[in-house]
Amino acid sequence: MIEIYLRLVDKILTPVIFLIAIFLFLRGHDMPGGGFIAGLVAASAIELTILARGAQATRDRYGPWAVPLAGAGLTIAVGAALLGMYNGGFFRSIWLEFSMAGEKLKFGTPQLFDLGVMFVVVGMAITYLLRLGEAAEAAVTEQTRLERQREDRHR
Amino acid sequence: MSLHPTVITLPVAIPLLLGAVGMFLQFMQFPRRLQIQQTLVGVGVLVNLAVTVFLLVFVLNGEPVAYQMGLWTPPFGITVYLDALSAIMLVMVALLSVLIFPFALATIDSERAQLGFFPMMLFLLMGANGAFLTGDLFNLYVFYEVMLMASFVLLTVGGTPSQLNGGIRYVVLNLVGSMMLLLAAGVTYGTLGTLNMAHIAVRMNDAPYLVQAMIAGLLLIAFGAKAAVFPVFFWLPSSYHTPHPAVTALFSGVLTKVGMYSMYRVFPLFFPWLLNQWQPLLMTIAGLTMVVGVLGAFAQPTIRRLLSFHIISQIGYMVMGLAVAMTPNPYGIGFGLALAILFLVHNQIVKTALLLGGGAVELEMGTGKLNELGGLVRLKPLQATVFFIAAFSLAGFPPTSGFIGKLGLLEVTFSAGQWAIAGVSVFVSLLTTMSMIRLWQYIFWGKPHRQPLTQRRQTAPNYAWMTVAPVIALVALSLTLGLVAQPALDMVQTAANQAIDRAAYVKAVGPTLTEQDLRIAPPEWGLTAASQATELAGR
Amino acid sequence: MPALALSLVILFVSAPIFWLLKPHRSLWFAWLSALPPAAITVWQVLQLPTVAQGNFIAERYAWAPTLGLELALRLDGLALFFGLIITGVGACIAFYTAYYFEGEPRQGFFYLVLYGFMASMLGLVWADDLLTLFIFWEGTSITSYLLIAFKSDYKGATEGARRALIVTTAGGLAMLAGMVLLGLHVGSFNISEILAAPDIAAASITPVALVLIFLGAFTKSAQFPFQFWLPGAMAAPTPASAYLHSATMVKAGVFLLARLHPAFSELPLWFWTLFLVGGFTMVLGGVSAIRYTDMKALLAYATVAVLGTLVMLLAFREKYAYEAFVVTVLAHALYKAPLFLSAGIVDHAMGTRDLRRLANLARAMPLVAATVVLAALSMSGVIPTMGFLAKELMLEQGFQRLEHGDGLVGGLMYAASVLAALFMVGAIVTLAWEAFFRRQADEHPAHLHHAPSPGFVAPALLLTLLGTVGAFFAGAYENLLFAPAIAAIAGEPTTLQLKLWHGLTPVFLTSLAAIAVGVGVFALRNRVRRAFAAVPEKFSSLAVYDATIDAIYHFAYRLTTVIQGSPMAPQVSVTLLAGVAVVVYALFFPTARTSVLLDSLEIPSIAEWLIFALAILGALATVRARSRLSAIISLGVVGITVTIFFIVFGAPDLALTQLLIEVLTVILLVLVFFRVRPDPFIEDDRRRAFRLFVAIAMGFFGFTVVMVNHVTQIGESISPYFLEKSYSLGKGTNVVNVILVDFRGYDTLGEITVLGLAALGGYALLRSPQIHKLRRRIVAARSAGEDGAHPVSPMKHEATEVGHD
Amino acid sequence: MTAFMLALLVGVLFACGAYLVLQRGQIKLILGLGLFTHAVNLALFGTSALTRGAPPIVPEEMGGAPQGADVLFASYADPLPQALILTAIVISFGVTAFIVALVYRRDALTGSDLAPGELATVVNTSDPFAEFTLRMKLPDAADDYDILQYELDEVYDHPEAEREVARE
Repeated sequence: MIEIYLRLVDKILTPVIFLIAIFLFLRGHDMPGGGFIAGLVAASAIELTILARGAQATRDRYGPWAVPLAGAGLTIAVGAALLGMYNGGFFRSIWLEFSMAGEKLKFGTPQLFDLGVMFVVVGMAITYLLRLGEAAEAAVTEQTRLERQREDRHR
Repeated sequence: MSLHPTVITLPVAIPLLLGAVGMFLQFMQFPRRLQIQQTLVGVGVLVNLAVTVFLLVFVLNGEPVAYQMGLWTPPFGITVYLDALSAIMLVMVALLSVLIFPFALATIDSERAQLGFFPMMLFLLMGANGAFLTGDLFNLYVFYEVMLMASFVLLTVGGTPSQLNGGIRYVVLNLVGSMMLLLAAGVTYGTLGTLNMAHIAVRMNDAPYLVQAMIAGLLLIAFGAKAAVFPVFFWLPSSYHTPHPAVTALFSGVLTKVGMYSMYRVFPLFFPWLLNQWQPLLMTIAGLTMVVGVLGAFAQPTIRRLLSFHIISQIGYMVMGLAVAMTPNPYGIGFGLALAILFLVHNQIVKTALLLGGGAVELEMGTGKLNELGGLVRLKPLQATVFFIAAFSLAGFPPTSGFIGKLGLLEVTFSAGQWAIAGVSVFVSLLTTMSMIRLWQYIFWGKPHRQPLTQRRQTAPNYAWMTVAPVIALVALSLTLGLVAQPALDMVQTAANQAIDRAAYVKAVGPTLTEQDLRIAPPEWGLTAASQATELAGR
Repeated sequence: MPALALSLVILFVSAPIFWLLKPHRSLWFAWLSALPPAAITVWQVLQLPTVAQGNFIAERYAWAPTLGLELALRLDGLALFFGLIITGVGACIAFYTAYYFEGEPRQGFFYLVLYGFMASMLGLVWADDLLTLFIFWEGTSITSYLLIAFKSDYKGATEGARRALIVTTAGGLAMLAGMVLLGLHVGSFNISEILAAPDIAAASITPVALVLIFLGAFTKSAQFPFQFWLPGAMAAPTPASAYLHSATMVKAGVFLLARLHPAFSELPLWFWTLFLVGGFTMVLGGVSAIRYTDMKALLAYATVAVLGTLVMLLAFREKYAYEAFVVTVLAHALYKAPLFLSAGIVDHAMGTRDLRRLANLARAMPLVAATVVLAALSMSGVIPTMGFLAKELMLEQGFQRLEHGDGLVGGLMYAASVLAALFMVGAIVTLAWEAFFRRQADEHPAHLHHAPSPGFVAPALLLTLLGTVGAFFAGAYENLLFAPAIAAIAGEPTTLQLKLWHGLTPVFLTSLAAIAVGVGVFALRNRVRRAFAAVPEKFSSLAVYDATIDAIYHFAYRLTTVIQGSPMAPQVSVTLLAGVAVVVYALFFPTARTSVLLDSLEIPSIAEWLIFALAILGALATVRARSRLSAIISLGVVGITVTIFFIVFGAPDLALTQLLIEVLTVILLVLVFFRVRPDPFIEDDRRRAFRLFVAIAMGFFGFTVVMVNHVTQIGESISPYFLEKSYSLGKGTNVVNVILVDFRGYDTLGEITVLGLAALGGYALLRSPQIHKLRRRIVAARSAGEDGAHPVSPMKHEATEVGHD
Repeated sequence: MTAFMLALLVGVLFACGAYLVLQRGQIKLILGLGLFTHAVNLALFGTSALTRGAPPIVPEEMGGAPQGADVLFASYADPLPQALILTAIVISFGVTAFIVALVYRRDALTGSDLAPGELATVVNTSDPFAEFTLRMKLPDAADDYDILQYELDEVYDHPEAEREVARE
C-alpha cells in the first residue's frame, strides 16, 4: 500500500524536483544555489525513485545516463578550466554576454565548470545510492537462498 | 628562454583530463574500455614525464615560476608555484609512475583492472602533482584529499578482507591527519587573514608565538601523519602490505614523500626559526622514527611488511635532514635540507625498486612469507642481482645513491654538532643492513621451499621483462646517482637554496604585490639565504 | 698516464668479461685468469725503484667535491708493498681457482666476485682518501659476503657470510663516523693532508674518532672480541679463504692502522689499545688453533694469531717493530695462502679436510706434502725461512723493551709471543703430521678421488718457495720493498739490513725453545684438545654475539607488538592527543589579547541559545544512543542545527548544501547499517576512563582553536576583495558561488575529483554478487584451513623461525 | 559571546566525536567522524567574525562601490570561509560515503555466518576494531596474501566472472 503512494509521489514529485534542480543551478551564480546544490537536489529526486521502485528498476530507468555523469562532469569541468588557456591561462574565465529581449544574458566557462560540478555530484550520489540499494536487495536474495538451504537441510 | 607560466599547471591538468576520460569510460561500460584506459594511462604518464622533465630543466636554469590560477591577483586567487624542489618531486613521481605502469600492466589481475585501477593511477599522480605545485594552504588540503581518496580506492580495489581491514585503519588515521591540516588552514586564515603561502610567509613574521606554534604544530602533525613519522605512522604498516604489489610500490614512492615534501616546503618558508628552536623535538622524532621503523622491520615475517617498516625508518633520515636545515654549518645553510631532498629521491628510487622486486617474487611464488621462500638466486638470477643492489643501496653501501645520502647526512649532522642523532643514524644504518641481509637471504639463498606458481595466468606476453625491466632501470638510476653524485648534489642544493629563500618565493609569487596589498611590510624581503643565516644565529 | 686508476679499471672490467667467457669450459682459462693481476704485479715491481727513492705516484679524481668525496689514489711504499701482495697472491689464486672449480658452471661467477674483490682490495691499499678507503673497504665486505656464501644453499655458508658481513659492517660504520669526524676537523678527507695536519693527535676530537676507527680496523682484522666471524667465513670456497681470509682482506684493518700510524702512534690510547688487543688476540688465536680438526678452521685461528701480532707490533714506534711488521705481513701471506691452498687440494682430492679422517697423504700427493712442510717450517719460524726472520724481529722488539727497562711491556710481549708461537708450532706440526705422514686415520678414513695435477699444486708451491728461499735473498730487496713501507709507517725515511743469522742471541735461543716446546705440545695434542672441549660454549664471543642478535630481535618483536599490534583506537588517540599537545604547548605563550576571552559581540538571541543547546544535546545523544537508529537520527539533528546555524549567520549556500548532504548521509547510513553487524556492547569497559580523557582533551582542543582564531587577528582578511570584485570581475552576485567556480575554482576542481574518485571507489567496493561469491570462497578456505590444507601459522612459530637470526 | 558559545559547541562536538571514534565498533566510528566533520566545519566558520543575516550576495550596484571593500566586508558575512567550508563539506561527504561502503563490504565479507571468534582466523590481519588491549599479537598469522589473493584470482580470472563484471 505504501509503495503505491510512493510511486504516485514519485511520478509527480520527481519531475518537479528535477525542475527545481535546474532552476537552482541556473540562478546559482547570482543567488543561493549552484552546481553542488543542484546536483544534490537532483540526486534526492533519484533517491525518491529508488525508494518507490527499487534500485534495480531505477538503474534500468536512469542508470545508463546518470551513472557516467561522474566521469562526464569531471571531463567537462577540466575542459572548462582548460578552455581558459585560450584566454591567457588555466582557469581563466571566458564570458560571452549578449542581450535578448531586454534581458542581459551571460554565458561563461565558470558556468560550464559549475555544470561539471553538478554532474559529478549527481553521478557520485547515484552510484552510491544505486549500489547500496542493489546490495540491500541482493542481501535479501542471499538471505532467502540461505534460508531455503537451511529448510532443505531440515527436510 | 621564457615560458608561459600556465605551463606549470600541465602536470595537474594532463593526468586529470585523461583520468576523467578514463573514469567516464569506466562508467560507460564501453566495449574494449580496458584497452583504451590502459592506453590513456600510458600516454598520460609518458606525457607527464616529458612535461615535468622539461619543467625541471627550465627551473634549474632560471628562476622559480608562479602562475596565478585564473590570472587573479596574487593573494586572492590560488597560486601555483614551481621551483627546483617541486620540479624534482614532480619528475621523480612521474618517473616512478612511468616505471610502475608496465609492471602493473603485466601483473594486475583482470578483476582489479576492470574496476578502474588504471585511471586511479592517474588520479594519484594528479593529486601528488597538485600538492607539489600548490602555493595555497587550503589548496594543499584539497590536493591531499585527492591523493588520499585515490589511494583509498587503490588500496581497497580488489576488496579482500585484509585490504579492507588495512583500508579502514588507513582511511581513519589519515582522515584525522587531514583534519589537522584543515584546522591549520583555518587557524591561518582566522589569524593571518590569508591562505596564500607567500602571503602567509610575510605575515607570519608578525604573528605572536602562540599562533606560530599552533599552526606549526598542527602542520607538523598533519604532514607527519602523511609522511608516517613516529608516533603517527600506524596507518602505514597496517595497510601497505595488503594491496597489489604495484600499488604498494606506487604508494611508497608517492604518498609519504608528499608529506615530507610539504614539510620541506612549508617549514623553511613559514617559520625557519622554528626549525632551530624545535630542533630537539624534530631530532627526537627523527631518531625514534628511524629506530622504531627498523626494529619493526626486524619483527616482520613477510616481504612487504618488512619493507613497509623500512619506509618509516628511512623517513627518519629525511626528518633529520630537515631538522638541521637551518643550522649554520661549514657547508652553508640549507645544506641539510639539500641532503634530505637527495635522500628522499634516493629512497623513492630504491624503495620502489625493492617493492617491485619483492612484489614480483610474491606474485610468482604465491607468498611473501620469508620462511616459505628460498633459493631463488638460482631460479631468477637477474631479479636476484638487481634486488641485491637495491637492498644494499637501501642499506647505504657505496657506490650507490644510498651511500651518498648517508654520508652527506652524516657529515652535515656532525658538522652541525648533532652527535647524538648522527650516532643513531649510523646505528640504524647497521640495523638496516642486518634487516636487508635477512630479507635477501630468506628470499634468495638457502634451499627452495616451493616452486613458482605455474598455473598463474600471466596477463602479458612479455611478462618477465615488464616486471624486471622497471627494477633494472631503478637500480641503474640508483647507481648513477651514486657514481655521478656531483650533478645530483648541485641540483638538490639549488632546490634547497630556493626552498629556504623566502624572499625569492614571495617575489616570484607576487611581483605585483604592493605593500598596501600585503598590509604589513615584510621585514624578510631582500634577505638572501646567507644573511638569513646570521639572523637565525641571533634568534 | 693514470696508471693506478687504469689498473683498477682493468680488474673491474675483466670481472664481467671473465664471467661472460664461461671459464669453466677449459683449464686454459687458468693462465688467462692470472693475466690481469700478474700484469699489475709486474707493473708494480717496475715501480719499486722509483718508490724506494721516496717518490710516489698520486692520482685524484673528483667525485662529489661538495661532500669532500673524491677518488684519491697514491702509490707510496706501504701501498706498493700491500699492492704487490694482493696482486701477486691474487694471480696465484686466480690460477688455482680454475683447477679448484674445474667444470663447475658457477666458476665464472666466482671469478666475477674475485676480481671485484681484488680491485676493491687494491683500491683500499692505494687509497689516499679516507672516504675512498671506506668505499673500497665496503667493496671488500660485500664481495667477501658473496664469496663466503658461494654455496648459497648450504646453511653454514650463508650464516657465516651474514655474520662476517654484519660484524665488518658494524665496524665499518663506526669507522665511517670516525673518519667523518676526523675529516671534518681537518677540513679534508685526504689521508696525506690529515697525516700532515699539525697537532692532529692533540685535537679534542681525536680520541673519539680513533676509537671509532679502531672498531672498524679490529672487526675487519678479526681482533678480539670480534675474531669469531673469521672461522665462520671458512665456509667460503678455499681459494677465497686463502686469498681473503688470510692473505689480504683481513689485513685491511692492519693496513689502516699502519696508514694512520705516523700521526697518532704517540698517543697512549693508541699504544695501549693496540698492544693489549693485539697481544690478547695473538695469544687467543695461537692457543686455540690446535683444538680444531678442520684444517681450515685450524689455519683460521692461526691467522687470527698473526693478525693479533701485527696489531700489537703497530703499537710501537720502534725500528724492530716496524721491521717485524712488514716481514710478518709478507711471510704470513707467503706461508698461509699455500697452506690454505693445500687444504683445498686435499679437500678436493679426498672429499674432506677433517684431520681425523686423513692420513698418509704424502705418498699420494708428494708435491702437496712438500708445500705443506715448507710452509709449516716458515710458519713455525724455523731458520732459514721468512717466518723465522719475522719471529726473530718480533722477539727482538720485546727484548729491546726489556733491556731498556720497560719490563711490563717487554715482558708481556715476550711472554705472549712465545706462548702464541709454541702453540702455533704445535698446531701446524699436528696438521702436517696427521694429514700427511701418520699411517692411520682416527675414524672413517677418506679415500682419494683423484690425485691433484701439477698445475693445481703449482701456485701453492710457488708461493711457499718465495716465502722460504726468498728469505736468503732478503738483502737484495729489503731496501726496495721493506724500507719504503717502513718509511710510510714510521713517517720518516729509513734503511734496513735484515740478517738471517744473528748468532746465538737470547732471542734466538728463545725461538729455538719455543719450537721445541711446540713439538711437545704436538705430542700432547689430544690432551690439549680434550682440555679445550671442556670449555663451555657460552664463553665464546660467538655466543655473546648470537645472544646480542637474539636480544635485538626479541626486543624488536616485543616493541613492534606493543606499537603496531594494537587496535585502531589507541592509534587514533595518539594523533588526537598530539593535536591537543600542540594546543597546550601554544597556550604557554600567551599574547596580550589572549586574556580577552569574552569580546564585545552582542549576546546571542534566545533562538541562537536554543540552536547551541540543541546541537550539544544532539551530539551527546549520538554518544549515548542505545540503538543505531536513534544514533543516526541524533547525528541528523546535529546536522540540522548546523544548517540552521548557517542560515542564521548568513550562509544560505552552506545551509542548503549541509541540509541536502545531511539527508543523503542519513539515507546512506540507514541503507547500510541495518545490514551491518551491530557494534558489540561492552558493559564493563576498563578503557572508559582513557576515552573520557581523550574526549575531554579534544573538547578543550576544539574550544581553544576557535578561541585563538577569534582573539588573534594579525592581518586583515583577503575577503573584501571577493565582495568587491565579485560582480565586476566574476560576473555574479553570489560571492560564494563566484569564489567556488572562479576565484578558487581550482579548489573545486580538486573537490569534485574527490567526489568522482569516491564514486569509482564505491563502484569497486559495492558489487554485491562478487561480495557474496568471495564470501563463500573465504568460508571454504577457512574450512580447508581446519583440515590442514592452509595451515595458519601462529606467530610463536614465526618468531622462532623467522625472527631468530 | 556568540564566539564563545561557538567555541564551546565545537569543543563538545570534538569531544563527542573523539569518544565515539575511540569506541570499539564500526558504526560508532562513522558517527564519530561525522561529528568531527561538523566540528571542523564550525571551527572554520568561526575563523571570521560572525555576522547575522546579510548573506554575501552583493547586488550589482554595490559591486565596486565607491565606499570601498572594507565597508562591504563590514556589512556582509565573510564569503571565503563559506566557500572553504562548502568544499570541506563535500569532500567529507565523499569520504564518508566511501567509508560506509568500506564498512559495508567488510561486514558483508566477514559477516553473519561467521562468529566473531572465527573471524580472527579468516581475517587474519589484525582487526582494527579488536578488543582494546595493547598486547595483541602482531600478525595473528602472516598475510592472507597467498590464501586470499589466489582465491581472488581464481574467482575473478574465470572467464564467466569476467563477463559478469563487464556486464555490470
